[in-house]
Amino acid sequence: MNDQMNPSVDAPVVIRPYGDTTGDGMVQVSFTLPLAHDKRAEGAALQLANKMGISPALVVHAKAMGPEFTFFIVYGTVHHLVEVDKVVVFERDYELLTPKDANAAVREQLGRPLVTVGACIGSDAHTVGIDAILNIKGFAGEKGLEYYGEFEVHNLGAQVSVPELVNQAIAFHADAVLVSQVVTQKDAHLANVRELTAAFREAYPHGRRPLIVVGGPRFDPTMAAELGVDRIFGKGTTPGEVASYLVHAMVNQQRKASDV
Amino acid sequence: MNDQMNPSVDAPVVIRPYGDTTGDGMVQVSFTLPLAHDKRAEGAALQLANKMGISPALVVHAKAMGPEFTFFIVYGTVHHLVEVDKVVVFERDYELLTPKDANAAVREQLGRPLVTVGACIGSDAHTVGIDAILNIKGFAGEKGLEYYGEFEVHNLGAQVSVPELVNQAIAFHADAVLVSQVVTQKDAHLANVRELTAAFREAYPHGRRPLIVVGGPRFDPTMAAELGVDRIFGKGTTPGEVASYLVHAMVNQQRKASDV
Amino acid sequence: MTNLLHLPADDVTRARALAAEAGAPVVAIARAHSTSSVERAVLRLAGICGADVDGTPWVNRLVDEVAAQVGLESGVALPVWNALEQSEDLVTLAQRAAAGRVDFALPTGPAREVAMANATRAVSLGLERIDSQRRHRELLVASLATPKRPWIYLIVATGNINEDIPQAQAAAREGADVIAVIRSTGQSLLDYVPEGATTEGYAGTYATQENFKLMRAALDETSAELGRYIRLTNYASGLCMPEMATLAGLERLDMMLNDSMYGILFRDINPIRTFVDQRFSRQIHARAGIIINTGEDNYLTTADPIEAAHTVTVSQLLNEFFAHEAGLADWQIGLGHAFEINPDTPNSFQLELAHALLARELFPDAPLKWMPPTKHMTGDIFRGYLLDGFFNLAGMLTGQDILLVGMMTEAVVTPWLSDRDLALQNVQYVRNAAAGLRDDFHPSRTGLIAVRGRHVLAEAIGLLDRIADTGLLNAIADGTFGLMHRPANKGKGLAGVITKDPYYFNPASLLLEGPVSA
Amino acid sequence: MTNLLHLPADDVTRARALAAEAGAPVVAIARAHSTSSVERAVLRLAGICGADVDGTPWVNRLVDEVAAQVGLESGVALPVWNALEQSEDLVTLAQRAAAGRVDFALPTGPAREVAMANATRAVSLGLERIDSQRRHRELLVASLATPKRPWIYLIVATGNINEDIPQAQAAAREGADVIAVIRSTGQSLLDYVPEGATTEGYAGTYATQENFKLMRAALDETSAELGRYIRLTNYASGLCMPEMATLAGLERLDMMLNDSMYGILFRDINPIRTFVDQRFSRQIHARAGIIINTGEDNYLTTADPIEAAHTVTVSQLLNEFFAHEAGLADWQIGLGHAFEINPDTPNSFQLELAHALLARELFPDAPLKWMPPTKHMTGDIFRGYLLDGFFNLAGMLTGQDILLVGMMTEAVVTPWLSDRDLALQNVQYVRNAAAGLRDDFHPSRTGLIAVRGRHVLAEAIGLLDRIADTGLLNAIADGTFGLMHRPANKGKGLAGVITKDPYYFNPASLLLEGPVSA
Ligand code: B12
Ligand code: B12
Ligand SMILES: Cc1ncc(COP(=O)(O)O)c(C=O)c1O
Ligand SMILES: Cc1ncc(COP(=O)(O)O)c(C=O)c1O
Repeated sequence: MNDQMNPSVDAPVVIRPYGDTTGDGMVQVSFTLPLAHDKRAEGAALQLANKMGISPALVVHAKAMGPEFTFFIVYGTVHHLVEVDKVVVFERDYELLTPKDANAAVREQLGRPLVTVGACIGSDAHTVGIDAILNIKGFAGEKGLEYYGEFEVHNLGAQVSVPELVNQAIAFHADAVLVSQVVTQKDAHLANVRELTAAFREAYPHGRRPLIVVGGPRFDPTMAAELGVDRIFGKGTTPGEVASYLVHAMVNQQRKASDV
Repeated sequence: MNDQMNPSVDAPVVIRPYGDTTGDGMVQVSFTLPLAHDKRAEGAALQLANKMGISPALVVHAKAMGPEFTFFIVYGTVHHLVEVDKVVVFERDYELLTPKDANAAVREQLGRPLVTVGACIGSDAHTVGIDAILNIKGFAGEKGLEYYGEFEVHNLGAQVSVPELVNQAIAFHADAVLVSQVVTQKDAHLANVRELTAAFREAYPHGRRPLIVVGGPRFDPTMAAELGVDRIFGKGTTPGEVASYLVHAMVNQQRKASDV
Repeated sequence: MTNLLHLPADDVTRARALAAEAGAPVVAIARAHSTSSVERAVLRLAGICGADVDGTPWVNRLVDEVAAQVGLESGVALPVWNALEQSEDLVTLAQRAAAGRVDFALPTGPAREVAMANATRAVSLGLERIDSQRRHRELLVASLATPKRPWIYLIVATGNINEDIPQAQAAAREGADVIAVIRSTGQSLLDYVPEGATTEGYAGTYATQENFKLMRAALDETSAELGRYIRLTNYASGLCMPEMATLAGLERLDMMLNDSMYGILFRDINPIRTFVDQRFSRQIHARAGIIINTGEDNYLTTADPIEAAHTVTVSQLLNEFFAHEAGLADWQIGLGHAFEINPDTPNSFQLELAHALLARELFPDAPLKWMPPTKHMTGDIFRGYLLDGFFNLAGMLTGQDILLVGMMTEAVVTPWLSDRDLALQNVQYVRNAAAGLRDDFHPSRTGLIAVRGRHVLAEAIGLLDRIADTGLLNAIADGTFGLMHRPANKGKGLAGVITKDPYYFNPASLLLEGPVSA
Repeated sequence: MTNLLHLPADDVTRARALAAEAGAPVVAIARAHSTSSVERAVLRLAGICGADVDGTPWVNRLVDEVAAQVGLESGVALPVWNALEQSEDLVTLAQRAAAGRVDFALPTGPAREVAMANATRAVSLGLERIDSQRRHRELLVASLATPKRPWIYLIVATGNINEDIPQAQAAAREGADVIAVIRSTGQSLLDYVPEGATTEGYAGTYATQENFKLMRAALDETSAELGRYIRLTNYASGLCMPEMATLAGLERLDMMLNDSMYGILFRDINPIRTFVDQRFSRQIHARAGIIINTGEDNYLTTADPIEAAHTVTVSQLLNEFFAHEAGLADWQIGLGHAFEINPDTPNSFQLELAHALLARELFPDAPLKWMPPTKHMTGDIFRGYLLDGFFNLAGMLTGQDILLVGMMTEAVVTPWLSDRDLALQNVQYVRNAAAGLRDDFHPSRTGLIAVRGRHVLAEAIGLLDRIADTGLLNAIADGTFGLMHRPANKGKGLAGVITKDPYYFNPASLLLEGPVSA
């Protein structure tokens, strides 16, 4: 089921950036080049802007940062067309439920509480995000999963090692494991998630592992399959979305062994 | 003669933008798309970033501006390489002279004052730039051309029409006409300069017209030939550069009739 | 009224007295003259409009023809209403005149009386329309929420009225209280007002009656939508100042740029022409309930904002004097000043505060217009955004009334949609975060700020003294303001200056000089 | 000392007395215990270094072996110096011990005396090196220009010491007075200090003795080049706090993050372990002339900066008490606080000023560390740049001493080279433009700022009262700080906590508890 975010039929399909006039294609760019600040460096900045499809490009600011680097701000017209009809949107494929409806679904169809185990893994100690989803306090005016009577929530906190998380998931008979990753320098979050899925693959019999849901502000939700998780949530996720997804995945949809 | 701005021989020839590590290729971009803010618009922003060669690209900020526009800030890695050896730099092809040497050159070789007529043409009333070059007060610590004893300076000020400028140039027996253009919206500066050169072509016998020098913060110095002027000065020009150029063009270099 | 700078009351009184002394002779000159644009404004009040195939307005054709035949020393009204045939309208007359089919004459005796009566009746209709627009504004303002001070003033400048309108509406939705449609470069030197809706302009949109009307209608819609009256402003200054003022009154613009000396200094318009035009245009604005904005900020784009700070004060005092003389009430006198000190100057922010406070304390009832940094904005948009934030803060700390919102791209482009949006967020952050900080800001009497404020006032008094002595026109000729030398017998539009003869008749002036409802 | 908030003197006295009352029992506990990391620090002072092929430091191998054989209740020094063979060094002993070729025993009688004397001599050498580093710093500081306050504090965090060094040098050239090398995530939970120069780290660079040394040498070069002493800082906090402090002293770091409760609250380290470790590490810092930085800013990233403002004050008072007790002088106590109020809160800037002033007035001689907005930074880098400007302004207006420079990309990436450069320009604009504005800032006694300041102090007193009553350890267990619940019998590193027996001997502690040169 697609949600309401499809473009209306009469919206233009090919658009360009807008500075102050329709179709002017204006953009702003900034970057640093490892060059001393001189005319050649400004030329290099223009070359890069041109390669990015900006022409004419105007270096409006260039500042030496020590003898080996120069910072540039460039304005100009980009010639690429944005093809709105070709935009791939990761559509929500489940219904948004109120806490009441989510609880009812779990009660009626699962017949027992839905067990979730949450953590920040690896060296990541940013708990605010996972707390926002799990703790009763919640996020953006929505209560967290602890508020849902039919959800059993175990929030293990920060810097939980993957083996420990696996043990706890087994101990609590987790239906779903929720993992947060905020530090992304050198793609630490991707490496950690790969380690996570490998460990769960090893620890559980084929097709029996809990749902694995990861989240954090720099994740790309379309990468779930690639990372071997069931679902990825990005920045601004609300607890209701997560609860609704869990209900959808656990209750409404029979999980196929071949999926996991 | 080339100036000292050539790259040193051992500098790397292919470079990439620098965020916090050599070769990381990081850039920042911002633009507006004429779309309502939703997931599709964010996807469209990513599509544009990808077309600009940025991948992975991250929409770090998206803000609705009314129901029809969204502003985006995107960070990411650009994959283009900057080929430093292919950068075209507009090299200064004349020697920088002190006022004393410039005066001496004019006195000895021209034997009379070098006559300059300056103006902002068309509807442009931004006189600060041309004043910076011509008035004694000068710019960036350098005195303007009025300070040079052997230069005769006529600064006609703002909003001078092209026909009037031609008349004054003839009346003063101008060696050089200096024109400033600051307003560039809809390329007004280019249109005005074309009108200027056409008028001088008509008014003077072939090969006898004064030097035409234009300047302003948004000009591209490499466009002189295209616009039919002798030289273009961009942002940050100092009076000494202009004086030196004029001496070079008028005195040292015999102007060839075929050039004009 | 506060006195945070500890200004000596005597100094304040003396400064005002000197401004009056310097301004009085100029008022006398303004009374003794008219201009072609004043005469055109009279006919516009009487309803003339439209243009010939070349775009020259009929009002220009008509006035030029009258001038050519009988001169304008007695005003245009007598020959025109004398020549009007039974129930003929002004446009038809202009067309006939343009075709060389009208002989103008100065009527005398009963014919003169009839022409005067008819002209007065016709012009009254225009003034009535202006009055009714004023009442309409008052009604709207009363029925809608009053925006808190400072009013947020934003510019649009696409050159195309059809792009301007949605951008202006968007700006209003995002918080703008005042929309200024920037005028195409060079329009101030056109000796006519272009006609119709326009879609081509350079770095601004032509000011035309039709554009005024379209934008005002659009903003009325948006005002209703937002429950907040959005003001519209444009430029009176230039060779057509009286006509611009008239059109603004007729189309219910709310504010107009109208400085007593801007045209002289920055557009090289003849000084006498300017003083005559500004007086008439201000009488119209007074009648129309329009707030004027003066242009002291412009001085600081060419002169040094520290050295020339007192010239701003002097100009404000003169602008105030001329404004009062023309019938404007304090609440209509939007004196200008600007945040233009080089940000690298030590204590630059404190100096800005001193200057801004000086204006505030000298003119407690004037809706001061606070202009953002422009000269020292560079392509570094981040630094620009920060500087604009400090400009906003200075505005809050010193209680400015109209805040022209600074754009981070000032040195780059005419503002983009997103620049305006970001700029508004900047204002909103500062306004909200430092809402009451003004109450905790008490410059110490002997501190940098207060000392500087008193010093600038003293310098202003010194200069006014000199001007009162040598005469304002001579001072202007000498380069006192904005470093420009403008002698009284030079400059553009001099040909349109008219020395009134004893028979001069101008129904509009007669009606306007009467008691004004405030 | 000013009293801009009109704080009642009695309140200030009472707050300090309550902090002492709450802290005293914890000091008693700290005196009664040691930890494995304290014991390792003792050996590090005596010169042990290096690691085995797996990267486990020899000091860990040695202490672990001693603990396994005879326990650590009497300290590591006695069994170690007892086991040392003639002119054998500690590394060789550790290698032998690791190979299972040493039998440790607790010496008694004369053997004990000899071991004690040898241990004391060995440890003294380390303290002498720390002393000489301190003198070296004092010399450099005296011979180079003193940077004005606030000191500009910038972070580098590439993960690679070889990239860090040029970035740090560039930052110094552009105005940084203090360089902090951010530590790789998770290092605080390592129960050992990694060895050698490192080039791989996540969002930070490992803190190692070699990295300390390399960076300090590079900055010494840059200091000479700039004629200004560039301070270097790193993190003590974590399971290795005593060792980190020791290495910092040996390698002449100038400041260290060292909070009395950070590890407990934010890294779930056992409370007793933390209190013992922080006491020893602070004794080292006191001796080394190192300025500590406390971590109150962290509370505000999870708790609400308005509701929890008083917990910051309480923590500052406790940190001050523990610091004094450990021998730190006021000039060494860099108490932390932060600009973290939601910028959409009405009057947020005034509330920030109130909180910042409260810290300033309560701790007039402490080098306060003022932390920039992080929590409410978003991907809107323009808004972020503005917010950082107001943070800088608040720092100037309230006289903060160490200004951690905020980055516009806070919510996006670890800082880029250009972010740092732009951030410095931001600081420099504010510092220059508003240099003396502080003198004109006088919150009125009954205004929002002063009232708020007094209110937060009163709340802090209320909380301290409760803590003094129930005990600090219980308060920590109850979630009083940063909303974290940390019982005294839980948390990481508990296994390394040692109850001293009557024979406990620690030459370092004995030397450090002596009179300290201030
Ligand atoms: C608060 C904070 C801290 C606090 C953390 C306190 C705590 N208990 O969490 C403290 C001060 C301890 C801290 C420390 C560090 N931090 Co920090 N921190 C931040 C900060 C300011 C805010 C993060 C935050 O709380 N966001 C609010 C929450 C609600 O948003 P969120 O995490 O995105 O979560 C939402 C979604 O992503 C999603 N979500 C998140 N997780 C999950 C999980 C699931 C299952 C689901 C369904 C959804 C979901 O739902 C949430 C609600 O919508 C950011 C900067 C910023 N302004 O973003 C830096 C930031 C994240 N920190 C950073 C760094 C580097 C560190 C350190 C590693 C620095 C160091 N070397 O010392 C340390 C060490 C921490 C560690 N070991 O991990 C970097 C990360 C850079 C990167 N991209 O790699 C940032 C971006 C700052 C910066 N520019 O350098 N930090
Ligand atoms: C000062 C100023 C004004 C003053 C001008 C005062 C005066 N007497 O010059 C006033 C207030 C009158 C003004 C008015 C307007 N301005 Co204006 N103004 C500026 C401002 C703030 C600074 C320009 C300046 O003085 N720069 C300093 C000088 C020294 O630099 P420069 O001009 O680049 O000159 C140097 C070089 O370029 C070179 N050079 C320049 N000319 C020449 C000529 C020769 C022969 C040579 C060799 C070299 C040379 O040498 C100089 C020294 O290095 C800029 C914004 C900014 N911060 O840049 C806007 C700006 C230029 N203005 C702008 C606009 C649109 C206007 C208006 C048209 C707005 C309107 N519609 O009303 C009006 C009308 C003016 C008109 N008819 O032209 C826009 C132009 C947008 C664009 N790119 O098209 C700008 C960029 C602001 C903006 N973002 O909207 N303005
Ligand atoms: C008072 C006043 N009038 C008019 C203008 C603009 O007029 P012009 O159309 O001449 O550029 C300005 C410039 O800002 C001004 O300050
Ligand atoms: C006092 C203190 N110590 C240490 C740290 C960082 O330590 P860790 O390595 O645990 O992230 C911080 C965080 O800013 C801190 O405030």
